[in-house]
Amino acid sequence: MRLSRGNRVVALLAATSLVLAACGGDDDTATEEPTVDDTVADDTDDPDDTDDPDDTDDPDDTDDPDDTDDPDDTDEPDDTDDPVDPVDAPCDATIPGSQIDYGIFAPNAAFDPVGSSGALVGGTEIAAVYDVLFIFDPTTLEVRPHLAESLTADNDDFTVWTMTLREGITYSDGTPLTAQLVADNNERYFADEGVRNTSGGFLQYIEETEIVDDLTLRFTLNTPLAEFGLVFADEPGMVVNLDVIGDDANELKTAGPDVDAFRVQPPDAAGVGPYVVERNVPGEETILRARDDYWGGPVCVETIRFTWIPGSAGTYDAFRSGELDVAFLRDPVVNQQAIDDGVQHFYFPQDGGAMINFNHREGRATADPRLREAIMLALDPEIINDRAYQGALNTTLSYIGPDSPYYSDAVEERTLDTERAAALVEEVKADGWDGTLNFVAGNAPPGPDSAIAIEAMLGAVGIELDTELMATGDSIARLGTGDFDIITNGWNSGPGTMVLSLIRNLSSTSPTNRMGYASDAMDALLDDALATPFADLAPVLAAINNQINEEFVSPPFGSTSEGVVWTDDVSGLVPTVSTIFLFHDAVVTN
Amino acid sequence: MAALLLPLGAVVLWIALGAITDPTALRLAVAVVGLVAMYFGIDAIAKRLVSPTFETDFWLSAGWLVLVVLLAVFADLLPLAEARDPSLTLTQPSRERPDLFSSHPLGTDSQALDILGGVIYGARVSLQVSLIAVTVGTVIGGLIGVTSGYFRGKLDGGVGILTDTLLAFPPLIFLLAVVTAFEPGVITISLALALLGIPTYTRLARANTLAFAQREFVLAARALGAKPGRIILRELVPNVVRPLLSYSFIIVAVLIVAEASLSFLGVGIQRPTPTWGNMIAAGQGQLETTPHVVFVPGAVMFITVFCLNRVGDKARAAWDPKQSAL
Amino acid sequence: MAGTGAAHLRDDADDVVLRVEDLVVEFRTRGNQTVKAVSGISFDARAGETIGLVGESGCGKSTTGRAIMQLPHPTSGSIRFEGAELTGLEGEDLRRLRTRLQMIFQDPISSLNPRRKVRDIVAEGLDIWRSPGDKQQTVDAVLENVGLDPQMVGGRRPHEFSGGQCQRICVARALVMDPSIIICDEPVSALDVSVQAQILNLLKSMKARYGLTLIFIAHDLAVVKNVSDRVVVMYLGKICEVATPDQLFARPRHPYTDLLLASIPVPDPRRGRSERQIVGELPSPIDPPSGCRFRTRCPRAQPICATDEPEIRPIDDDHYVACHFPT
Amino acid sequence: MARMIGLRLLKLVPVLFLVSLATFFIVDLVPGDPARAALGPDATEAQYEAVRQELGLDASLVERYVDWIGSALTGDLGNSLIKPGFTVTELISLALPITLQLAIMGMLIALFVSLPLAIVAAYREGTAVDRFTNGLTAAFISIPGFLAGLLLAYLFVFQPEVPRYAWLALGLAVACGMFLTAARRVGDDLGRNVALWILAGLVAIGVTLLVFANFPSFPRTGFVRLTSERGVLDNLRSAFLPALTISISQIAVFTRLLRSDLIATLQEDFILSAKAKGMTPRHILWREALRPSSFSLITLAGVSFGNAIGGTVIVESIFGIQGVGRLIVNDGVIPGDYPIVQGGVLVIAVFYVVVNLLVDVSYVYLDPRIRRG
Repeated sequence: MRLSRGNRVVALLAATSLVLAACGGDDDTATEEPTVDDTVADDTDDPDDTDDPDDTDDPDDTDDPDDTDDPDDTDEPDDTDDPVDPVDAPCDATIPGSQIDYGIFAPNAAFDPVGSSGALVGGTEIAAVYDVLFIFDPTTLEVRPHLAESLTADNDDFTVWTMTLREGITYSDGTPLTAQLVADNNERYFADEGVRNTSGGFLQYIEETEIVDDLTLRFTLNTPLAEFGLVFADEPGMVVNLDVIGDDANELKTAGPDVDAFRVQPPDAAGVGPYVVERNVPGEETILRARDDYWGGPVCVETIRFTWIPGSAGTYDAFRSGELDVAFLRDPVVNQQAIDDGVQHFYFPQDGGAMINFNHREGRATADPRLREAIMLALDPEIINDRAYQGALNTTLSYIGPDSPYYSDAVEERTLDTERAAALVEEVKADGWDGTLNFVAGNAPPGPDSAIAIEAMLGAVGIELDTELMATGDSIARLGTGDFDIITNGWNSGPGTMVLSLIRNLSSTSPTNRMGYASDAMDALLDDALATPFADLAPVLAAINNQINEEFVSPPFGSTSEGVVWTDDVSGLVPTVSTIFLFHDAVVTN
Repeated sequence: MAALLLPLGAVVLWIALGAITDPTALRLAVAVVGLVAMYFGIDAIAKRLVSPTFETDFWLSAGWLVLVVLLAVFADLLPLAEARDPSLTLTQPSRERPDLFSSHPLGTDSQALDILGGVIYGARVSLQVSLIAVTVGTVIGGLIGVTSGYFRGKLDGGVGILTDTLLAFPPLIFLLAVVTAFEPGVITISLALALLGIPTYTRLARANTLAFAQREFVLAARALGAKPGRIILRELVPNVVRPLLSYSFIIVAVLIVAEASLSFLGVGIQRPTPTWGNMIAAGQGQLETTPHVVFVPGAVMFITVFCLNRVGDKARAAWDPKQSAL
Repeated sequence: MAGTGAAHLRDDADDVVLRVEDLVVEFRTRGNQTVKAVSGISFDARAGETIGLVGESGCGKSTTGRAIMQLPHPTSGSIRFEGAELTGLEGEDLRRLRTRLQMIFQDPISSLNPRRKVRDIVAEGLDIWRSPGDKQQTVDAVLENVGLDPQMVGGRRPHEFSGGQCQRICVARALVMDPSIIICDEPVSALDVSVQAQILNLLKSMKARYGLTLIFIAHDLAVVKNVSDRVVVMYLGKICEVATPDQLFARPRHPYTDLLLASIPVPDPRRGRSERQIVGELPSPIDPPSGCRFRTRCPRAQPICATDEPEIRPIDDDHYVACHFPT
Repeated sequence: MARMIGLRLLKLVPVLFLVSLATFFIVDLVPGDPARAALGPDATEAQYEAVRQELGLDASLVERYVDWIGSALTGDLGNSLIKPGFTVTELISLALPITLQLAIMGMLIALFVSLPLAIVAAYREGTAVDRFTNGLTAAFISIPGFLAGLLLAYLFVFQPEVPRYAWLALGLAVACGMFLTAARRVGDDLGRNVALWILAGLVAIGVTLLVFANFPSFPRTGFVRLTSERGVLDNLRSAFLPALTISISQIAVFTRLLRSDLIATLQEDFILSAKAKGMTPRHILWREALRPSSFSLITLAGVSFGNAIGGTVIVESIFGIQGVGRLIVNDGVIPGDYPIVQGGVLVIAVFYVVVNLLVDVSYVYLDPRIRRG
């Protein structure tokens, strides 16, 4: 079996974290939250790492030229145990002139959590400004309090929760962070029809919010939700000081002159995060400056500069040329390239990142399970990988991929059998089907190549595809109108968002179930998943995975990954949900 | 003496294509040296055998163009490996390097499609598109140009403003704007390219018409009672058509590049139908590891454009009175 | 000099086929200036007559010829042809009437479409009008009349012929329409001297055979002398003198005619070249001199010439001049 | 003069009007629904209608055009559909400086290469040098821009040793040429010229080796802004390959024009008389012959500049640079963000028209023959 991506990350990072420690950072003295580096440090004891066959194949892993050139390397073991810096933060105060250049995936639409959508659209920048109530650790799958003090389930079926906020946290204009403010912020997600970001969707399970006291809220849910804290690790956990936007607070989703100004450059008092917006030229650069009164302070890195270079390949090139210290990557080929280059990285595995969806609606040829089965039997992920991803895709024959933290032996793979596929196609054709399916695919790489490969494989078993390549926006619109037989559409289930993304796509009651798929068995499994803590989720997800195969719901062919790479100079990035990274513990040594 | 360069160059080229496998840059360099040597060898032989003023480059260019046209026309009859249907190449190796002695002499692309076949079928598309575009452009642009050049006056002024407007768009931007409005296919791309060529042809035709409209045979025709339509079609068009056509080679070259540029940007004819542009575009992502996917169709395209320009220069010198009068 | 007036018009004659009166042709330049190419000239032609129209280059004689054809329409004035007024005509009527007037041009090569065969060129008029009868036969007959072998030349293109042969083709093209007037715009000036005579003879014989009236435009008085029945001398868009060639050559009355004659090369070396020459440059037709247009170059100019424009008046039998001080 | 410029400006008005009209309506033909593209799949019908109204899609074509062009005249090209919060004007003003820099750099490289090439070719007309130059320009003219870009990217980024050693060979060849010239001059010319050529050769070798030793690496994609804190050198490094790509075809055009221009000038009487007066060839070339040719070069440079602006779309796409061309294609055409396409095309077309006008005017101004005519 392949070693999980997480472990390999760990192996790669081990040495570097030690170097960083030698350079003055001290892991032992880090704040309560483990950072990326901490997880690495913890795992260095793992004996499996040294035996990792993948890693030994890679000369860069063992012989990192940067490391060998570094004279400090030899001192590493001593330094890690040496309490060089016995304070509660990696630095005494903000280091003047220190800056991290961060390459983002797409420009931030607005400095408003309501309009953001994970790290893909501004999540990282916004989280740095507002901070988050909770932090999700993607490696341990734990949700731990950050701005909040605690979150506890008051009953066994996870429907009543009490959240307590940390005491003494105030915005820079003196406004305290209160339970009322958290509740008011939640309301904003319903100010307009439709919730646009993933975690905001969780809020719909809240039936009642009770303000117990200034720092305590009690939530009553209409559905058992075992990991309710995750909601407040994402956008709803970024609490906006609504006073600074005044009466427009609930109007933020609609355009207005004041709101526009707020979106581009929120005042310093808008958030309690480690950073304030110093300069924001959308599309060119966003510069955040460290706040000197951060509650968890001091903040070490003085400025973070977010720049956008279109495309992961371009972003990575800029990273390699030294233009960026941290780069967000989301392209299997580029991500693999970075691994091959021996660059430090943290990738979130995204199950179902590469897949096609069937239209299950009546009247569609793909409503016939025989046809869906035929396609699932014919689609060989390795061919797509070879032809569209240059072999960089983590191919899977199951929805829960081997790299997923939820993978278990119970996960079944779908089978490949072109002869049986061809026979099934013949059968359906004999019933009067004309042999042609409509196929909607993206026109940005690797969309076209992948579409050709799929066309080729289905063509080989007698299915003719009428392929339409279109812009992502257009194909999403087609997904919405249900005008397709087959469409490329990943469900992108990361470690934290796994259950929600499955519900969004598979639940018969989900408004965003685009396939027209409905199954009582699946609905029951999904409810079960919601009520199960992450730690116990693997068997439930395996059952969902097997149900997908059994009902020929849709064939995944690979899991992708998204995340960041960073230079040796940087440490202390904290990964959380939705591929967001937090900067309050970040250090840069340049 | 110099004639020895021909076999020598051939051997060098043979080595480059067959024996050397790595690195690509060296392979390319050796191949170029071989080709240059062969050229000088042929040049020397032709100058001795035919005449000392033999224009080897022109005849080689013309020969290449004839070869490309023949291959494109008779592609279906050639024993080519699969180049258009990826469902037939599922078990074939993708991104095969060129090897003259294999079944894929020029290698395969990411979909395991044969590049030699792709280049030949691509030539078919390039030629189809550019010839349709040139024909439509010549006819429409030519007629507009002749008419406005003959009547002058307000019509001419209006046509002038329209052509100025069309020429005010940078060509590629103009094409992009037009092509995105329609489903890309041979016909739409051809018509978009024709639209691009129309203002140029209009100007050329108008300029030539002005020269001919001064001549007395036009007056004579009017004296005979010919109507304007007849004068345009019988007296002016036959005279304007030749200088206009003399530009066709060069315009075909421009259009081939324009079509390829569209395909390259992903808004032209879509794969797996091979065109030179979309073959090059498909390979650019793996430039570092499999450069041949880009540079084999690229080289064919470059040579074709080069030959079109060479032949076009000669055609223009021979057929365009203004050019030859100078 | 160069004056207006219509004293020389022969209103009494009943066989006048063409009568040009007060013809004015002006062009606009790019700079919005007006070129006064022809400024009110009048003359007439009787059936079977040859009118010679002479003057320096740029005097407006070719413009006059084309204005008669309405190519382009003159600015003002009247042109009566076989009793019909041409100037007001448009469209179909003009097209039809125009065929009765034909032109032969100075440059025979330029006046033949290089891309067409001789037979098609000559037959063009018949094609346009879809004339009844055997087209082939008509074309062959005309070609033979102008001295070309239809079998030999019919299938060939103009560039295969010499200038003289081309001019014969032009004559054939004109004749095929059976015109009553042919305007010959310097038909021989582009030809070799030896060929000139052939073409002049051809024109003469065609005139006789087809009963033509010729307007013969030339800058060379010597050429005009041999073919014309009446000579009209032009200067800068105006008429100076009208007379028979004999009178004109024997006794030119206008100083300009006098100088023109003096500039003809004389084959007798003993006589030597005349001392008298036209001096100075032709004034611009955009801004012609006031009064007599010739005064700026006239050896006899007086103050009155700058103020009063001389009118054409008879000075002898069938001899008219527009000059305050005729010689 | 002023009148002429005025007339040309006047002629520009209908052209620009039609350009704007064409831009507006061509894009209007694009299939797909901008409101849907802007909203994404989760929108309700009510939202959809609201966005349609907000975008003015329910107004008539004429109204929308008038509205659009009216705003455009005040510098407001509308809002991006896909990227909320961005105005098209902002996006273009971010992209335009990059495109301009590439175009200008490309032109400068082209001038830098073509000037000596053309002079040598013209002066040695008919020799092997001339024939080589002709062949080179013919090849350069025939190489499509995207192919040139990919080739340069391949060589400079993935096979950097190839251009590095090519540079070494070229530099040494030039230096050798200089030494040879010096050697030839020893017998028949003044001593100082010999010294000068030797010095030039040494300098050439020095520069060659210096660059060879510190041969810069070039990024495959991305661009460092001139105003970026990373400095001018990084900016030049990131702009070099795209600019070189742009310059390839310009080198050919410039060289051809300048060469034929120089040959024509060299045959004129005043050059003959200069020769007769015993002036050195160098003096004749630089002082006497080059000056008249520079007029046409300026014209050509202007025209090429206009072309380069429109042609950078390819280069920007290859090198992943967010200039106007890529903005139009990647952010406008492909995702269907039609205000970006309209705005971008309009800006480029206006730029193109104005540059051509300036060239016309400067040509009139510079060339006395035209001015008089």
